[in-house]
Amino acid sequence: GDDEQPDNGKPAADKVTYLTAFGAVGRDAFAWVAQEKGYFRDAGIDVTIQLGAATGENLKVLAAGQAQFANLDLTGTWILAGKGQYKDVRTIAAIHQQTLVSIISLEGSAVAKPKDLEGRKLGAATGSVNQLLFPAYATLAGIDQSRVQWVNAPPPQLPALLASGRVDALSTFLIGAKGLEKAAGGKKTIVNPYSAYLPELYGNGLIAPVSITQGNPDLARRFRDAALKGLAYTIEHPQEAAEIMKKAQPAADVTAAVGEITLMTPYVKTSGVIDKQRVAGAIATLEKNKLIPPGSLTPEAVVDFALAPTG
Amino acid sequence: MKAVALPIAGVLGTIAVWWAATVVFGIRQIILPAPPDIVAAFRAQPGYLLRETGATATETLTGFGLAVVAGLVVAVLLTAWRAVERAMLPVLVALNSIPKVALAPLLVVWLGFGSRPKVVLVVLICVFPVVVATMAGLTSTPAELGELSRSLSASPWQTYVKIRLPWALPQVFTGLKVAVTLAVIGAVVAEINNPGNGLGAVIVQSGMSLDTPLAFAAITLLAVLSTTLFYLVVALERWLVPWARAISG
Amino acid sequence: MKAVALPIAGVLGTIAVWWAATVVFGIRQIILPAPPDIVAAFRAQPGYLLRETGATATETLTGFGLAVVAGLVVAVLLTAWRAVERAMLPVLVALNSIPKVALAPLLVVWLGFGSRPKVVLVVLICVFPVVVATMAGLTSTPAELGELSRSLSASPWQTYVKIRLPWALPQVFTGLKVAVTLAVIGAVVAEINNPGNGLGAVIVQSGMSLDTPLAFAAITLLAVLSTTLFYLVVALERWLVPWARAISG
Amino acid sequence: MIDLERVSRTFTTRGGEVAALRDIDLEIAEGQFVAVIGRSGCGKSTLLRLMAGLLAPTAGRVTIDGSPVLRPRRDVVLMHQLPALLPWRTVLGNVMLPVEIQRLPRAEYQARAAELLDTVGLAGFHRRHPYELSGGMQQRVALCRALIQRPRVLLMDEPFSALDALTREELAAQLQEMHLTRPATTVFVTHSISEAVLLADRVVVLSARPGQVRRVLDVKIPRPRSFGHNAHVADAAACIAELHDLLY
Amino acid sequence: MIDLERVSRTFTTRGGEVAALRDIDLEIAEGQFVAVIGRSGCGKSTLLRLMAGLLAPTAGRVTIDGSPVLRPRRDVVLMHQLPALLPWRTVLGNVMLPVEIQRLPRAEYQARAAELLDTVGLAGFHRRHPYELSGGMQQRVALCRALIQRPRVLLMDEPFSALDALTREELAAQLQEMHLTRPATTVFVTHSISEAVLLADRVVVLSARPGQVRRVLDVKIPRPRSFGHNAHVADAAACIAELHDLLY
Ligand SMILES: Nc1ncnc2c1ncn2[C@@H]1O[C@H](COP(=O)(O)OP(=O)(O)OP(=O)(O)O)[C@@H](O)[C@H]1O
Ligand SMILES: Nc1ncnc2c1ncn2[C@@H]1O[C@H](COP(=O)(O)OP(=O)(O)OP(=O)(O)O)[C@@H](O)[C@H]1O
Ligand SMILES: Cc1ncc(C[n+]2csc(CCO)c2C)c(N)n1
Ligand SMILES: [Mg+2]
Ligand SMILES: [Mg+2]
Repeated sequence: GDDEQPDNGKPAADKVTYLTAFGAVGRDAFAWVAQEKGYFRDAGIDVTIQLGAATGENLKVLAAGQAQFANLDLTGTWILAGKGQYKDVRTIAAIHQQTLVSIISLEGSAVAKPKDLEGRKLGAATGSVNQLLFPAYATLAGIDQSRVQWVNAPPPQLPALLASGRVDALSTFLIGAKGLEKAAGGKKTIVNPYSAYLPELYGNGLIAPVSITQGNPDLARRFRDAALKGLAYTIEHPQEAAEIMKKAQPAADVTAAVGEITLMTPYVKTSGVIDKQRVAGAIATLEKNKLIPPGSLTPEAVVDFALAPTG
Repeated sequence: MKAVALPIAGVLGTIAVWWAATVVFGIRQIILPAPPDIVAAFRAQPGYLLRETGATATETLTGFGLAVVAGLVVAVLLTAWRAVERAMLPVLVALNSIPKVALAPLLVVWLGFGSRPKVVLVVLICVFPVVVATMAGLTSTPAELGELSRSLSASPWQTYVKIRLPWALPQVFTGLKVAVTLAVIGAVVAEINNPGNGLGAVIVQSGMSLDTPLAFAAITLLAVLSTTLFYLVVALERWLVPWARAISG
Repeated sequence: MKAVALPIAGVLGTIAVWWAATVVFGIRQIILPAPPDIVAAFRAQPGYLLRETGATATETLTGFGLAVVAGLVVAVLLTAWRAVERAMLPVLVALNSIPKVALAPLLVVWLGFGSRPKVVLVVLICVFPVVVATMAGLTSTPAELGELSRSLSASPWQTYVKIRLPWALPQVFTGLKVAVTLAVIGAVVAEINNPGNGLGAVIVQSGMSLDTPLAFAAITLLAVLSTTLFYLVVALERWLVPWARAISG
Repeated sequence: MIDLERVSRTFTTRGGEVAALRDIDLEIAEGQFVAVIGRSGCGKSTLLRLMAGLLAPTAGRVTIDGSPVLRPRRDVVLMHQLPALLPWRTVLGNVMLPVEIQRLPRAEYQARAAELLDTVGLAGFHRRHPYELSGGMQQRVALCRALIQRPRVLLMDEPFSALDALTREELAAQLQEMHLTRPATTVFVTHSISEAVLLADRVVVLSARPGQVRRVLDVKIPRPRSFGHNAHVADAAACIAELHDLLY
Repeated sequence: MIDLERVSRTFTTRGGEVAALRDIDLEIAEGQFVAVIGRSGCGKSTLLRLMAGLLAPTAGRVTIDGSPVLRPRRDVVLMHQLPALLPWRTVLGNVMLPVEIQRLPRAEYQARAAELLDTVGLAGFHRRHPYELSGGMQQRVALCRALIQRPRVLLMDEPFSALDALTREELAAQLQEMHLTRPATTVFVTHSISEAVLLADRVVVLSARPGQVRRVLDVKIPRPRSFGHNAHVADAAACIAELHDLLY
């Protein structure tokens, strides 16, 4: 009612909660930039940023209505939708045009190229897309996957495992490479992205529950545009973006964040564009590799093309 | 009869309330599955789940056993010399306060991926209650029994073995009851951090694939495991310290 | 003098060993930072770290306070009626055995992002030792005091307030000492799962940004917080139950 | 008033059965002072516990004023064989416990408690704690606690066992005086034959385990009585001799 | 053998100071049987604790065989005023405790323990636990435990307080017999004047708190003595009367 109307006559801002993809690291800096630069405020949205965890946990939070928007790994989200676990979300923009999942090892170690993984220990987040996609990747890259020893660990721990030599390589997001180099005491990393063989798959993207995309598409549109504005600014000013995030989250590391932003830049289109043809291709890839049952998904079931930037 | 009927009634009542809640509030399966979903998840792969339960149980029991021995020894040392207590108890408290969740990754880095870091984590998480409770028991010897043992010129060892430790037993068991449930949790935390096997790994995997009923099946098995171990400790207590009940009222 | 000197010696000794280990084995900072690295991490942003310590302390104390009240009430109910104990203790043990790490995400789903899920997790993690220890204390009333209270026709309430609870106090404090350190851990586990603020958030985020010294600074602050709370409980015990020391030897 | 009809009590333990009391028949009139004597372990404490409603008979029944004793009654006070003091309460606080539990007027009874403590020789120890007292001092505190509420029925289990002869006599005299001014029905277990003869209207002699009533002796000496120094030395000596013979 | 030189003991507590014993001078020869009597709270238990090395004097010194008593000695046994039995041990196990602690030959002492228990009337209770016994039975177990090792010095704090007159006399007679066949230096606290006169070579009378030696009376009646039924009734009566007067 009238109480909620501010004095200047503008309607009261929409209050929403937004979840980052993975705590407060470089790939998520744009949200704080959009916040700090007032893009959300200008769009009439009052955003509370919460730090997200794994894809599954974030989806649960969305399902429970405790958050309205999230930055999530699209491949992982679509696999879960295809398996019928949770379908009531739609992608409204892509942050990474390709999956950033990669095999990362240290220079001078036994693993220089993907084929070297045979007989070696490969660390990854349990049940993450990194593991799910590996068979497809291995087949295409000519690796005998039966000879690869998986080591399961939570994502935040992976760098320490590689740095301490407990594993020979990691399957993780390539944008973590700078942090890894720091952890490994300055050793260079060797990065082999899955996208070399699986170019159709997307990386992170903005998603929202259908209750928002269909019930309040205007809010979704305003949020999307403000967030993408933040993304554009971040790609142009990595240092400042990292510092803005550090101000809000003092435990964040500026150097590592700048490294991540720089590394992900080639994969980012600041328009957030999602191409229907490519989505269909991604779904086909997932089907072909038996990650989802055939015919379980259509592009429309995972992306709201009325909201997603298409050109 | 009653000894079995009442606990069963309690458990069934709890399950009924939970089931009713999922139905009445229309809670979605991925957030809180209803009991039948969980049963279905279990029946889909019973062999696998029981195998993982076995793995968790083994780690739990090994770690718990070590923690009991270590806890008793530490408590005896701390109560035997007041100076040792003064100097070391704060260190123990400080070490204990390191959240095990934060420590688990380091253990993997230090000790590798086998069951060793897991057993170590179990010990770390459940040794403290044993120490605190045993210390409390050892310092509660009634004055006249303390005088008895001193006046018999019992050696420190004899004082502990024949008087202070037996007297402390009921309180030691308080510590063991708390510790045994923590031991299970310790094993799970360790498995979550290196989810190769065990019910902790099942929880992580099912979290990733949003298979909440499977996670709850694992949690239910944990509850069963933990309750079983708790009542084994209770049975051991009844058997070892029948006199404690006899002298209280 | 000695009361302060010995614990300080203990803590300093431990730090010295650790420091020496990092130097002698040339341990890398990312794996185990040396004490000076941690001091540097703290001095880089003391205001921030102290603010987060305050947040964790607030959650811990609120949750601990609620757990103490709840634990005492539950223990009284369970010991007052044997049937209640039979029916509800297994449920309690089973609920307690649900690993809190697995529960934390659900709490966020149910209760949102504020401090509520955190306080709830603290209560859940630390209520059990209070219940078990208080139950043990309440059932250890010496037979002659039990007879005294019955022969005076004391009401159940009076029996508890005037005889059984005071007698149980030393054992209740055993539970509180274990619970207070668990409370801190509970707060951290909750913060790790929803790393908005608190030292748990610092640990998660510094883990992600590979700033191990910062993580250790947070862990050190946790150890300090936990030790302080532990000794506050000890001081309270000394003040409330001086007689316990007097009647034991 | 207190009525025991063919009361037996057996304890069943892992080690087997112990018959503590067998076929006790006893009637105690209102205001009567009954002493119970018998060998150690013959069931005296068990007898008091049965009357106090702390223990149920395995056979027979115990009634007070005609109604069966199924649980402790407010008008019956038992002074236990052990002091059973609360270590966290002061001496005065321990004596005041029954007053608090039965919600009697505090101020009035506080004065009475202080007076009682002074009478038993504990002036100056009101604010001490039990663990600072000698065994006999603790027993006297327990005595004051039993006497504070002026109960209708007073069951006392060896109340003077830890006291020296002089204190014993003083307190026995005090007890007799109280009984004369305000007679409570009293059952008094003692190992002192002369004490029994001094205090009791009737002395119940129990046989060794299982305790059975061997004899009930009426003490006809007029009150107030005192140890030895009165006109009834001979009567008292006769009673004592008879009890002695019964016990030996 | 036991020597107290101007021994005082004061207890300092939150409530202030209590002088329990003041300037005690006492010499006890090897093999002597000394009884201590005095009012409740006058410091008798404190005196035994000082001799047992459980408590240090606040002034003066306690020596045994010329060397100061700084801690408990293996050849000195204290029987505490409370039974102090271990609830998890059987009656026999409790009696065997000192044997185990002092690593004496088990089999031999097991027989002696059983014999002692039978002597004090606990045949048939060897395998029971303390909480299944009456107060007096517990005290007799504690007595057996004190006697099992045949110590050089035996300190007994009201060992018969919970016993009936008959059992008391029987046990006193037993104790006298043991003392005659194998005299241990004995300090025996009691509230029974006649018991003191029956058993002791010397009776120490303590004044009320703070305990001071009021008088040491030599009992010159030849042994073996018995209650009343011998040629020395008059001597005994004289002693008793004198002690009575000293106490009252
Ligand atoms: N631990 C203690 N703390 C404070 N005061 C004490 C302590 N032990 C004894 N006292 C005091 O010392 C005095 C003597 O006590 P003690 O136990 O030696 O008396 P006692 O002669 O053995 O008495 P009783 O015949 O009643 O056993 C008492 O006044 C008692 O209050
Ligand atoms: N809780 C019990 N469990 C088993 N046996 C018991 C129990 N209480 C008493 N008894 C047995 O009952 C008998 C009588 O005990 P009670 O305490 O009534 O004796 P008493 O006459 O008071 O002896 P005392 O003069 O030594 O105090 C004893 O043989 C004792 O062993
Ligand atoms: C350092 C690092 N950062 C991010 C990820 C990726 N990640 C974290 S959680 C999650 C959920 C997968 O469904 C994914 C993909 C990683 N593995 N390692
Ligand atoms: Mg008795
Ligand atoms: Mg004494």
